[in-house]
Amino acid sequence: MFSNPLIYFVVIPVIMLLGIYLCRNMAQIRAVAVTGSLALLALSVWLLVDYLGLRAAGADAPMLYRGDWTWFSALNIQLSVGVDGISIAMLLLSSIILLTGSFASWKINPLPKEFFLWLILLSIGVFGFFISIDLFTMFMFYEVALIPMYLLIGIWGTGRKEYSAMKLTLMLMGGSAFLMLSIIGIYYNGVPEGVERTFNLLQIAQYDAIPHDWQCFLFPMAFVGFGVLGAMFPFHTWSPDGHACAPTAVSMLHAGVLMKLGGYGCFRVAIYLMPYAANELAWIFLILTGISVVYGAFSACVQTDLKYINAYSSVSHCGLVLFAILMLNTTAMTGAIMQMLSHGLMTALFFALIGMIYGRTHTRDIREMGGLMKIMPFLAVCYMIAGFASLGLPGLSGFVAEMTIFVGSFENTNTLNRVFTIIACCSIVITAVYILRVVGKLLLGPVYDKHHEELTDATWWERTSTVTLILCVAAIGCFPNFFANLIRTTFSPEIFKVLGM
Amino acid sequence: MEIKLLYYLVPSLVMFCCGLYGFLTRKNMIAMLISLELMLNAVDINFTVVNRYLFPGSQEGMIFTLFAIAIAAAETALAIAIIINLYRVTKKVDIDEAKQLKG
Amino acid sequence: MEPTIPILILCLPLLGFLVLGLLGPKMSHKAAGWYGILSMGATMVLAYITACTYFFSGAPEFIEGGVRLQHVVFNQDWLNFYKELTIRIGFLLDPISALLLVVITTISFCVHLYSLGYMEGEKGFQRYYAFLQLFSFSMLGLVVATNIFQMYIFWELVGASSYLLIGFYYQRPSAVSASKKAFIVTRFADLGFLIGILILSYFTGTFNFTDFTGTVLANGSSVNDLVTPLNVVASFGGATFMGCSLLTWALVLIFMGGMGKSAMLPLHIWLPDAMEGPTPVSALIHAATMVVAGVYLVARLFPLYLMEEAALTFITVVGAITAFYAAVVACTQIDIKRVLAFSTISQIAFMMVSLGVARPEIHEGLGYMASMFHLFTHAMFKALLFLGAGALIHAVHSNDYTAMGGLRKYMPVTHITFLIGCLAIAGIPPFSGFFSKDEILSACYENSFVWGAWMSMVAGLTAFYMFRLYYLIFWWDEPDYGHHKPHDAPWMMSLPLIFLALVSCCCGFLHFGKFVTWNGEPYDIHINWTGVAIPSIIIAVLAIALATVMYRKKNDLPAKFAKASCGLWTAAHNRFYWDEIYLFITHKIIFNGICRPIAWFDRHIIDGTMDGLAWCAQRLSVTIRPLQSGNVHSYVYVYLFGALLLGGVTAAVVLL
Amino acid sequence: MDYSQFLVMKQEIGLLVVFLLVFLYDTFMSKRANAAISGFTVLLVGLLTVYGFCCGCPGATESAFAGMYVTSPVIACIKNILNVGVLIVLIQSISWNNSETQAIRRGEFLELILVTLFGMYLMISARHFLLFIIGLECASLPLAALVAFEKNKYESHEAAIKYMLTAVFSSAIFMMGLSYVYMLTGSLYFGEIASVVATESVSVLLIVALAFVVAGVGFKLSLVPFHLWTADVYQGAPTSVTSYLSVISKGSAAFAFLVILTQVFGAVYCQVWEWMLYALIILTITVGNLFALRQTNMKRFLAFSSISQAGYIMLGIIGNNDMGMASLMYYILVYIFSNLAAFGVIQAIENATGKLDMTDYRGLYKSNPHLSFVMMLAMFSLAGIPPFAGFFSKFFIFTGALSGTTSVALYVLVLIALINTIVSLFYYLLVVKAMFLSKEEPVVPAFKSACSERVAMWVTVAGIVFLGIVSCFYNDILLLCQQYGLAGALV
Repeated sequence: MFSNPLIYFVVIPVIMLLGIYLCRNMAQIRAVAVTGSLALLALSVWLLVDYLGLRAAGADAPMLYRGDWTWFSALNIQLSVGVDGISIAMLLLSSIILLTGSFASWKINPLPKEFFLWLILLSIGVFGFFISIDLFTMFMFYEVALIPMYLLIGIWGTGRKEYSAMKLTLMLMGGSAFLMLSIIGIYYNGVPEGVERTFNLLQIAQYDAIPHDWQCFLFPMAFVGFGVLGAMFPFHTWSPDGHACAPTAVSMLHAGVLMKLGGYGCFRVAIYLMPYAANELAWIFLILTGISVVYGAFSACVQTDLKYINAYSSVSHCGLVLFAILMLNTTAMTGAIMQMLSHGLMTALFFALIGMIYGRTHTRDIREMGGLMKIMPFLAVCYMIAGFASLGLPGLSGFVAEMTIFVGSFENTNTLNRVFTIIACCSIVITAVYILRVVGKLLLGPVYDKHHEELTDATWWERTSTVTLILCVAAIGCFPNFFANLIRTTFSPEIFKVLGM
Repeated sequence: MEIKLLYYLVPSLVMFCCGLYGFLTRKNMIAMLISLELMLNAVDINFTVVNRYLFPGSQEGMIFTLFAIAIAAAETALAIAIIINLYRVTKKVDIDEAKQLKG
Repeated sequence: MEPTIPILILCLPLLGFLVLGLLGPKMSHKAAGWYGILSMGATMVLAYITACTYFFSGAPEFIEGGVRLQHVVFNQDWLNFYKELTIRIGFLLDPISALLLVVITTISFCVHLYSLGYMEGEKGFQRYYAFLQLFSFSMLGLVVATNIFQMYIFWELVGASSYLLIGFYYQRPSAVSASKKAFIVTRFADLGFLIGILILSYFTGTFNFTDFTGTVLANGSSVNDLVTPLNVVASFGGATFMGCSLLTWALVLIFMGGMGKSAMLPLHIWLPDAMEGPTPVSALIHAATMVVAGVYLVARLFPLYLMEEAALTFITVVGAITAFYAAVVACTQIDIKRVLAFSTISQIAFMMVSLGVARPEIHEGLGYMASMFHLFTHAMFKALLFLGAGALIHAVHSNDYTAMGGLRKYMPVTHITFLIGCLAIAGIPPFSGFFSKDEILSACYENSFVWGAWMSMVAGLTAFYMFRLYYLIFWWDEPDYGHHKPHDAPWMMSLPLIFLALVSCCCGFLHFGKFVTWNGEPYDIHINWTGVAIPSIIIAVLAIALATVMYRKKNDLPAKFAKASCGLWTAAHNRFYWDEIYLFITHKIIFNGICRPIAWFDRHIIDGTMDGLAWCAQRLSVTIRPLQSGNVHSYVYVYLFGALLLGGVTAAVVLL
Repeated sequence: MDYSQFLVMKQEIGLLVVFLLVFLYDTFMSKRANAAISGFTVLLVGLLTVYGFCCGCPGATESAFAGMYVTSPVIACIKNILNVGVLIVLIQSISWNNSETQAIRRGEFLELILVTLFGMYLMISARHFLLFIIGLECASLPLAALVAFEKNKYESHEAAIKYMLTAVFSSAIFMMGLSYVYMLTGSLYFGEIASVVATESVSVLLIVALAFVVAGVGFKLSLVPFHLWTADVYQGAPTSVTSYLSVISKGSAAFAFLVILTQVFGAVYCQVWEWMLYALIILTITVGNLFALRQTNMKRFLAFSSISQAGYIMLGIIGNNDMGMASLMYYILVYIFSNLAAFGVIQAIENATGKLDMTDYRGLYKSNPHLSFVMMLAMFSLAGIPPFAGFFSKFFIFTGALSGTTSVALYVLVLIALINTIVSLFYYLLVVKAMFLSKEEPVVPAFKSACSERVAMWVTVAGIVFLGIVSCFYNDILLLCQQYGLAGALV
């Protein structure tokens, strides 16, 4: 079991948990957190390189590094792991954000030990989710990732944290209720007569045996289940409150990685396993996600709390992810995955910066700040770069992702899809409006509050955190083909066979 | 006149209902207990006559009745004990008094 | 051609941006400035080499049988979408890109040099140079784009660098809002551009310009199985939308992007405000280079536009209206940079009209050549005018002509060069503007008399407002300058002025038609003196004379004139209230009418539903609480009825 | 009569031996030694549990007394599960039972517990309604005495009388139903009733009788609307008794219910009782949850939570298959551990401070981090949050309910149950919120809980963590059920 490298994505965090449990002071906690996340990062980078090597050497299985270990033999539940390019991209994203999140929580107070314990538990869920290909295991890790949020927000958050934490948890659990039903449904209908039932994604996809009426019953549940986490309209309302109240690292991890679980799940479970229903019912969700995209952007235009702005912008961007997935073609899906990466990085950057600014000014209301460029130029420039990435400036990640999505979506000849593509395109303008509004109000202009003039610029750990993220954002933005190919080559053709592509 | 099964079943049902009625209307716990006895006895009659009339070959109903009587007796004893306990505390045997636990 | 030099052309400014951006704060002003100048100078030299090689080497890859070819120097895959649909970053060399390379690097170099004096001692000097380098990089990338998506990428980048430069004085609220406005308006236009690209690329399956325009390449074939404009039209298969063919829609939408960048009506509102940026920036971005990107875009896709008469007509109409509108507004502005800005809008509209009226069947597409010619000359003299204005502003520390007057005595160099610029733009021979504008007017007249007459009128207006400006600055009445008398700028500011003035004087004599035409075949320029040139000179002279009468000496004629114009003057002064209309639409309708209701809806309806569900559960919990009354009797009732109901209902359901 | 038949009842005999030893110890040992009776009993029950696992398990289905009594590996397994539960309850009760107020009736508590356990054994093993009734009464009458155990607390008596009256009423109804069943089928043997029922058409009287039987057993399980006694009794009874009531009594009743429904009414009437259960499950889960929303007394709160848990347990029955049965047993096992963990904390705090209100738990994390951690795990497990055992048991019970069905109605039922888990998560989180999120100064001061309580907590926490992740528990139970489960082997 331990010869499979993927297992270490769960093992390392578990060791980190133990390590932090034994820690006695802040320095040790930091050391453990940073070492552990560096190890995870190294592991994911190694995995990426090795994966590319294997692919280049001609490995053509849909997933590599496969490993199956029987767990509940009676139900044929297995601990199945395996990755393709998409999972690797997500693992890479998660480890980067965990690392930067650890840096961003350098001075977390109170109860630092508990904070990191929960944070790492959260990351176990995330990593486990991305390496699993067994529906049950996947779902279990998915829920493992959800619950620490409650305590992380409830204890270390700000504002109406108890309300927000509760709302977030309950709504996400509501989503997972639908999800659980659909997983059980898939389990019972996923294999042809006389074959042992399985939770294994690949096998179910291979059998492609779910009857059409069952697909139409289960697909909406799976999609809504994951869609809630992906902040799909109208199930997104946990996001603004939740993000606004969460502590920095949690916002980063949640918006950066956890919301990606939604998109990833929609793709991996809902569409991959139930392509027929995806084709039939895509239009419903297309409308919802299309609304999400524009609606989130418009909402963000009038918010005054930085985190609310960013939360609504996440609604818009994550809406775009789901939107693109529903287009059911390779280009748009590539775009969706890139958008997941891109949004993960830049929204983490945003939340990190907002946290840093809030830590200094003790307000997140843009009406009470101004001219921060003069006071904290480093943070301000980073914020601007994040803003540019968000509004889709070429050279940064947002652009390539959005363009891939738009081109891919437009490839779809359906009129409804086209119309919604154009509507979604409009978001680039609205995004520019709200980003520039914030930038103009917050960073530029005269200094609003004279007391702010004494504030200091970023410290070294904050710089490390932000610069890492910016480099990643720029790397995707400058060399998109590398990522696009990584993702695209992993769409095995049989996924889309049924969709007629 | 031949005495049919029904001539037993109907009175036993009536008896059961009387017990039920008593149980639902009386406030005095002892009276409620008596009503419960009525209900249990109605059940006993049922078992006995059904055994006698319909399945005379076996003794199941009869034996069941015997056990049921014993159980009823045990129940009564225990109930009386609890009622006495309650009476010690509240000096009443009124069931309406016993509704502090609610909500 | 070896790709080394082209790569360097793109990389030097990018490197400059990175170096100045990252290390700038550690550098001294001087070091940063000179680094920028040298970097740009080197780029300029390389660009000249490239352009000269293209035009004059006569290599078979550039010219064949007297026809200039499009040559792709390199084309690197950047992002593949599907099949052939790939964004590439490449370097396309053809007449217009070579021309623009020269223009951009020249002006950019001048501005770099000029800024050393103009921006002296400013806070953020290094940042300024970094942004200039970024802009130069983006603009160069834009003009050498081999495919429409590369163009879009750099299109966005120039937008961003323009945003950064306009907002250079970021502590000034007006600069911040101006930069925001510029970005958002152009972004809105880019939305159209993007959708246009989506439509076009979907049907044709390619982004490549060489595929769209189908200009025959070396050895007589096109890259992609002869995808010529005709094939493009064919690939659309006659698809229509709302009465127009989809190709028209695509082209008009793409042109919308051009309208945004080139500040055509109604998307022009950002350009006057953009004058909040430092003046050299205005000269570089908002006069010479970025704003002509729209013209360049249309010129790039010109063979495609030729396929759709409707799109060309649309361009002509928009251009004509804009030209007139901007000229009228320019007559009434106080801020000298705004006058120049409106003049720029008007002149770019000239180029647009010229493209719009160009037809290959009349005069071998004279309009196209004229447009490019005007682009070239205009870049030179408009940059000159802006830099001159910058020198003036530098001297009197104000943008308004009311603070100037009689400056000819104090600033002779500026005066002469400014005058040359004015003469050039007014279309007085032998200055360059005359030649290019004359070609445009000829093209208009050849298309239709209406366009010709209309544009002649605008040309007259141009002469009038430019000389109004000239007189108001250099003659009129001298205000009290205090004891700091204005004086000419230092050499690094004067040098570019003189250089550009010289170019403005001479470049009209260039045989432009030999270099740049729509199909690469040389075109022989011949001035139609009697038909077009003489009348237009007369119009210009008359307009100048009128300006002389009104503005040479201080008098109350202009005031009377304004009063007599029944509000026309006020309206023009307020730019015909376009800004107010936009303000109304954005704030009242979009912001208050859409965003706020949506935010409200989200907080109260969507969120309220979720909270409401929780509330309902709580209420329900309270409501059923009496069930647990504590009374044994009620428990037993519930029990009994529960059991009976369970039996009864099930029996009923099962048996019925 | 062949007295060797008694040897089939290995576990019952073991239990009786334990009971007698405790009884003798209680009667004949000196007063000083009497203090050790709790520990003695724990030791014996521990031995019994080990015995149950090692030797008590029959190799196959065995029956005695003309088929009135049946035992099989599955039955032995559920009895073992109950033994484990009782063991934990007893460990938890040691410090309470050793307190001064308990001095004169220490032994009685233990003896009554053991007797009720014996009754439950009979309920589970009975294949004849007479034996079943005896077991049922044996399991419920001593409980009334246990509920009334705290002699100087009024609530205890009120709870007892409520329990007593409703329980007797319920058994009257049950026996009434039974008498009709007897009238219609002529037998009280499960198997014979089943074979008669299978040949005849559906009759109204039998449906009503079935409803009465369901009501009678549903009372023990506290299914809505037969649940109203639950909260009052749980609140009034001593905490040890409450925890015993909530897990052991409920677990045994659930299994017995499964046996009756599937074995007696399995063939034809499964259509009938499945619809009855359908309604009862929805009602039970929803009403239990709605009531639990607003409770502040921890015991009352857990009472309603246990009502809704009973609804989930019923999902294992409605599927009417082996996997459902295995899931039900597994659910009971996990539920025993989770609920007892919660009760362990409640009891520890009650013993130390007498506080029982949820508001008293505010800031508990600051003063008693370990206690609040255990409580949190218990809440998460009850709410079904992975990686704790509750998640697995919920998942399997849903899987079991949907096993082998294509009925959308069942899917809808599971969906309703799933949506209800959100409500339940809400109130479980309320406890977590009080303990962890509250900024106020803790009401409960820091204290060191008794050694026995800590042992019990460790055991329950270990159960919560490992019962799910370690797959052998569920695997083995399912294997057992597939071998000796519903497919006829039970009768």
